Amino acid sequence: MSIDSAIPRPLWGVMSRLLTYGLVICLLLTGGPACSRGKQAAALKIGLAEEPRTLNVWLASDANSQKILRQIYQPLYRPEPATLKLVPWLAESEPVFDPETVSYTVKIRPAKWSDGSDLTSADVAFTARLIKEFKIPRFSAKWSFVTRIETPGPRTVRYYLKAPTAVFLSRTLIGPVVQKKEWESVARAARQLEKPLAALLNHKIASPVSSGPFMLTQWRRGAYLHLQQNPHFFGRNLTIGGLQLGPHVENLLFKIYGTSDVAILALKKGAIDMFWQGIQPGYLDDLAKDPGVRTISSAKSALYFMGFNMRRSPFNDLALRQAAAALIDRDFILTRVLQGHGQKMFSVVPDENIFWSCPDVDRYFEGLPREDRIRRAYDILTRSGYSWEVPPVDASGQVQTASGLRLPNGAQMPRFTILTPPADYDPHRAISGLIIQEWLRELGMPAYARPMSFGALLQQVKERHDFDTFILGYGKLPIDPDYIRSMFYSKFDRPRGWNMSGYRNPEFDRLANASRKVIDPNQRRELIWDMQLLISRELPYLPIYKPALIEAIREDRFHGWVPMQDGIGNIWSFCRLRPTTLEK
Amino acid sequence: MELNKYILRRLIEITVIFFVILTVLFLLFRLAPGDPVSRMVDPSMTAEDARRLIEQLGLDQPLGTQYIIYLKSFFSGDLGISFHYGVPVLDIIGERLPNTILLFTTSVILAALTGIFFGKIASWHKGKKIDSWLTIGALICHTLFLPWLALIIIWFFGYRIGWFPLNGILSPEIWTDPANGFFIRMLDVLHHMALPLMTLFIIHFGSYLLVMRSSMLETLKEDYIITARAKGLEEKVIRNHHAAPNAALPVVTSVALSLAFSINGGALTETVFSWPGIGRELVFAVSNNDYPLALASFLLIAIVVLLANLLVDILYAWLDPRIRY
Amino acid sequence: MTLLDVKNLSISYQTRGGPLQAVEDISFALDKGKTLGFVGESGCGKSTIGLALMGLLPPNTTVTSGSVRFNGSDLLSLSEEKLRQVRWQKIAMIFQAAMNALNPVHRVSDQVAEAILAHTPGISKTDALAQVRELFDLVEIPIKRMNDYPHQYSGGMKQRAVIAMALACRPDLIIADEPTTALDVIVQAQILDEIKSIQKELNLGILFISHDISVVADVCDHIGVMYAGQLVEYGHRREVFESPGHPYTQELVGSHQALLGAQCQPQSAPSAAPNLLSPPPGCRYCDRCKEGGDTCRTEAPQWIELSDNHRIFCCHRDPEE
Amino acid sequence: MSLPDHPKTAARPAGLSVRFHWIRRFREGWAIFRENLIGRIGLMLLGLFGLMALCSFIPPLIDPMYHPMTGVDPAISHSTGPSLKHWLGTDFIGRDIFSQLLAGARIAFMVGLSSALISILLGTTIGMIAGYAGRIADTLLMRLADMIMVMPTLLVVLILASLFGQLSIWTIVLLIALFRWPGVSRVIRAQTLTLKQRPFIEAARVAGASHTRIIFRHIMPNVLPLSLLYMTFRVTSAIIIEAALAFLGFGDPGTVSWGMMLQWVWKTGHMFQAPYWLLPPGICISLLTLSFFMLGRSMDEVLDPRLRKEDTNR
Repeated sequence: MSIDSAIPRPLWGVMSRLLTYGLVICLLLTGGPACSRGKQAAALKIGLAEEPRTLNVWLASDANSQKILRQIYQPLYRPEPATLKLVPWLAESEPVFDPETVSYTVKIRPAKWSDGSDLTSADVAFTARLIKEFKIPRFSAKWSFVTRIETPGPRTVRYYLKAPTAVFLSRTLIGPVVQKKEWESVARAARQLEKPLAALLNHKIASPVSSGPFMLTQWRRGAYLHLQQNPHFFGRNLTIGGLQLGPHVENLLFKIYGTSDVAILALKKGAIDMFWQGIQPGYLDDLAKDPGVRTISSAKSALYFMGFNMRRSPFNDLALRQAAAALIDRDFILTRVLQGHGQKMFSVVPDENIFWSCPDVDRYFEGLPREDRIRRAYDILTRSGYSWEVPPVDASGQVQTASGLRLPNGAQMPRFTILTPPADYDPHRAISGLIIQEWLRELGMPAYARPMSFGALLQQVKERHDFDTFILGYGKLPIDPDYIRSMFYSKFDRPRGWNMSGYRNPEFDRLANASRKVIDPNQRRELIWDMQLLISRELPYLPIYKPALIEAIREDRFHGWVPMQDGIGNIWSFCRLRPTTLEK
Repeated sequence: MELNKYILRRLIEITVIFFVILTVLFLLFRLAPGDPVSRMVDPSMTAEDARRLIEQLGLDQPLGTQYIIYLKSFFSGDLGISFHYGVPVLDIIGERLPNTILLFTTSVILAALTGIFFGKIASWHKGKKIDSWLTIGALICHTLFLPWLALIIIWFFGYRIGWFPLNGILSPEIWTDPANGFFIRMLDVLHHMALPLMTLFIIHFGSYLLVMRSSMLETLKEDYIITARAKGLEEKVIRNHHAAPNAALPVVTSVALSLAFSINGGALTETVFSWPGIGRELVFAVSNNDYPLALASFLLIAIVVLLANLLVDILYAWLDPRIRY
Repeated sequence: MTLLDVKNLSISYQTRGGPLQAVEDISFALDKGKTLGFVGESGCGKSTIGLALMGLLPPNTTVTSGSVRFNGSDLLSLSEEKLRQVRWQKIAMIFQAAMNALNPVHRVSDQVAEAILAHTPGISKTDALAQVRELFDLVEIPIKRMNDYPHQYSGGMKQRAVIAMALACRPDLIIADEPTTALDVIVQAQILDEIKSIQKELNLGILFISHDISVVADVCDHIGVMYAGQLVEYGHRREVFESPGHPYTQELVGSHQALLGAQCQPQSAPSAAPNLLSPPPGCRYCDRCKEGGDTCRTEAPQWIELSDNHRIFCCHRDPEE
Repeated sequence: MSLPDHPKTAARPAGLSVRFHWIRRFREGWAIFRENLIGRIGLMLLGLFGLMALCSFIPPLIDPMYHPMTGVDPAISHSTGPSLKHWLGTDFIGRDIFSQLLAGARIAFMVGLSSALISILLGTTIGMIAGYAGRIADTLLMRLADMIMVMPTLLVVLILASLFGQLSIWTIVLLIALFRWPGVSRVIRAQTLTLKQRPFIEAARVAGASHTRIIFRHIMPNVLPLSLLYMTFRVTSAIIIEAALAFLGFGDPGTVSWGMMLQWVWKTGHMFQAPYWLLPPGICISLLTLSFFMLGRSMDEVLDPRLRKEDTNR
């Protein structure tokens, strides 16, 4: 090894030079704040919790991508904020049903894409055919009963169905419409490939052609998304659902904040006008002190529940499920865990969904104190043949710590787990799991709450069906209650199916099938209510709570947010927000 | 030419280690419960949809086939397509890597330089007050809990006195305004870098100071220092010219050897500050079951650490002639 | 003319167990152009004397008594800054283990030039390097190797470079601390010859410190033998080497000759030196001494003049014997 | 956070005595240690935390509402500041923060000590075997060590935690230990290599001692002090990793660790408005790791004869 050049001295030279640069940088940094004030005042700045996944609408299964894409791709119908009733959006009017041919005819408004071309029935039909041809996940099931799509005129689309289906309007026609020109070539190229669906999903859309109020100008990954007003938006100055549309905001800037804390600080600092993400109630006291910040609590179309595995012992026994239901004190969870921001749930359809939610479901001893709950649960179990070494209620009727619960067949009740998502994913469910564990133990049930990573949890529950109980939630349920069918229909009790509890009841199946075919809403409601009552009695799922959606905004620069179920971040808000003109 | 042989041997070792890590991780990701599809809690997603997606992602193939397919594309320079983002993994890494390099190397270099400087001062005044303060200060910096520190820094500098942006890498307001030139934009990035840089700096600075201090104390006992003193050189010359360059070598090694550990801190910092770098991406990819991206990011980190270790060994041999291979 | 005059020098280390007498009551003198050798096993305090003369004692070490006069001025009372100027200018040092005496990250020529630059105000670097070239000529290092780094030198060359460095400022006195220990015999002989010739040429005083009595005997005019911090025998080279008076010197000389005669072992494997934290009241060598009697353990030894130029520090041997 | 891996001990010559006089060495060490300011501070802090851990059993005995995990104050249903009843206030469901802090100390000690112990046992055994056996065993073990050494422990454990669902606290302890032994084994191996050349090992081999006997009777006592030193550093890294893991939400939800407390503050949005809740766990994590680290550094000085050189012989 020969070394014949001088290193050390040059090395030091480099080091000292670097130090100088460092000092210069530091000086520059302190001068930085002066230039951080932007010149554009017209941009509505929104904080996102995470980077959107993609702008490819078919891949975008995450909430953040959808927040962007909802400004861009528009559906034919959408619910209006006050009543959640569907109103025509891209469509001009209600669909016309022809019982003879079992077809729906939809007229489209005169509309243009952001590139200036007309939005025609060809685009609408193309979107439907694309979904059907590629069997695009999340969409294709909603189109399975549509046999044929025709375009009798440039602004008329006709859909032929196998049979009258209730969910066609409420589920199928609320999907986004994409531009034929944009996607035709993509589809053609994808067809040639070995995996056409993957090719379609992985197609990179740099700048989606928009039919909505905004269009994408720039996405700097990891930093921000910039949307601008779409000059060709069809809804400009129209009044839909009783609301006159704008938009009046020139630019939307989406910034990404990894943690809520920082986003809240940004909001307080005025760096963003809205944090588009539900926040924990813990922030409320602090935000209340800030006059510029307003917090808005909206109902969520959600369901957080405890599920039981009905395929195996011990929770295949209704009495045990009922005892568990008796022990769970929803009030405690609501006041402590949710800090009062949410609602107790008794039916699998949320109360806010006034039309579909059944008010007569069993409320399982609502308002009863702890000790009485234990007595009730004790009664239920004793009647079904359960026994204890030390019973939870002693001879004098006093509640005591129970142990050694035995099943009706005399066997010791085995340990079982309550699977929950991890605390970082959802602290509410993780902590609820822990509290429920303690409650069940008071009755002598050997319960163990086990938070586990979300993916692993779902695999265990949904695919392997290897669990006793779990706590999960649907954060965003559709308004149409058809989902009850997918949750409990016996056909969906299979790996990756949504009937996670393994509930099988021919009576329920009959009701569910019937409810799909009835077009008249009131008739259909009867069936849906019956289904809810059945679930409430048999308890495959025990609905527990749904959290409120708390959102924080600043009103000093923009005003006109439209409150709605699932939050103020709806398209109505973005179409109606106006800059607050400063007095000076 | 011994050195060349040594480098060659090490390179072979590194390659082997690299592929072992690749294989272990590949198996780990595939065998772990959960897959990218099962995470989608959406009642619209039917069982058929899920099966079709799994098939399209190639996850229905037997493990061996999947592994061979991965290796094949790996050698043709294709790291696959991210399950989550739906774009090639290399694109994502290409976007994130420069950010990480910018933040990480700046912080390490700054911390090493200041650490060396203050370590020198501490050792020179061994046993005096300034030494005790510097040492205790460094120990505290070194053991501070990083995420906690980061949050407090955000609160204080970003919010309370508000000198710096809270997080992120740039201000959209500045970057979307075409009037702002390159210089202003770079300044904006540096402005955003200040707080994460400060966090990483504090964490690294302490350890470099301590290494430098003890290394300098060792060096001061060397004969050539006595020679220098006997020569009647001024103390400052002895310290800066004779002792420090020799003592700084172990600091350089410690920078490389601790790289794996520093990367932990880097990932935490990136996560807390939403700095769009590789570390944060890795944490995300893992929790999203995005195997191709997670695997590639981790392999990238592993190869960087491996090469850095090799580089430092070579550099060390080059700088310090007493070491031979 | 007396160049260096040391009287009753004692040095002690502060340790956890109390003060440790590393050097005790040592006196000697050195004339200009002459060589004095100190010999003794490691840890006997001989190197400490060298460091004390340079004013380079570690911080926990103090000169407890005695005086050091160099060219008539008292070295011990000089201020740190004055001392720094005297160093190398007047007294230079050749260190033991020359391998480590050169800084590995600087060129050899720079390290020598540095000494010149530090002590010659106003000299330019070019002039200093010109002087270095002359020095390298003097110690016979090829000029083209001047700008190498220390590790590129062989052991002998390093030692030569260290000697060149010591000569850089034309000092009056050089303290050579084990200058040849790490070298093989042939190189060692070359270096010693070189030192001798340079000494003659420049009229240097040399204080030569070594554990090897044969080397000392080869180079020096006078020899001092040290044991456990004390000087035990002092005298003219020939007298000490040829008729050693102190049993320890006898042992040293004996083992040396035995080595020369090859194939046989040293006469005695040296046992541990006495604990200097609490030295025994009597002779420190008595545990290893073959001639010592009981009185040696309790009675302090005395200086015994064997001749004008030869004295030993012992208690059982009468001068008449 | 790299420091623990490379104290100067790596290059230390085998300066340990052949026969090991435990008591004498301990006394000597203690004498030096006592004069070491940093060591004293470290030990004092450690004592304080030890006391906290011991006291963690007391609050639940006073009143079940002080149970760190399941006890809630019936009168309080949101986070409140310090009061007489709750010295450090309560968390968002009315649990007492002070008793959580005490329980956290217990967990921190448990995690730190047990994971350090396991990694040291592993590292020492592997290091001794590699150093003693040499050849293929050495190469294989050291390559394995290299491989593990380049992995960022936190990220790896995070990946595993994320992949396999929530890990229990003991799995986390084990995982940390499994990824933290290579540094120790390298040093122990170097030490073993020098010991192997010593005459007393040769003598034992000639006398017919078995390999296991040589390793455990002759080599181990000589490398043990070094292992102990490394243990203090491993404790710090284990505590930090567990805390970071819990903070990111991958900890064991059934334990009240300081990292978990921080996660609760963070995830429930109290970060910047409940300093009484945010500050104590963070300060405790930092101080406990600091105290172990200080202890380690001063032990390093006690064990390293070279650092004492200046006052005994020159």
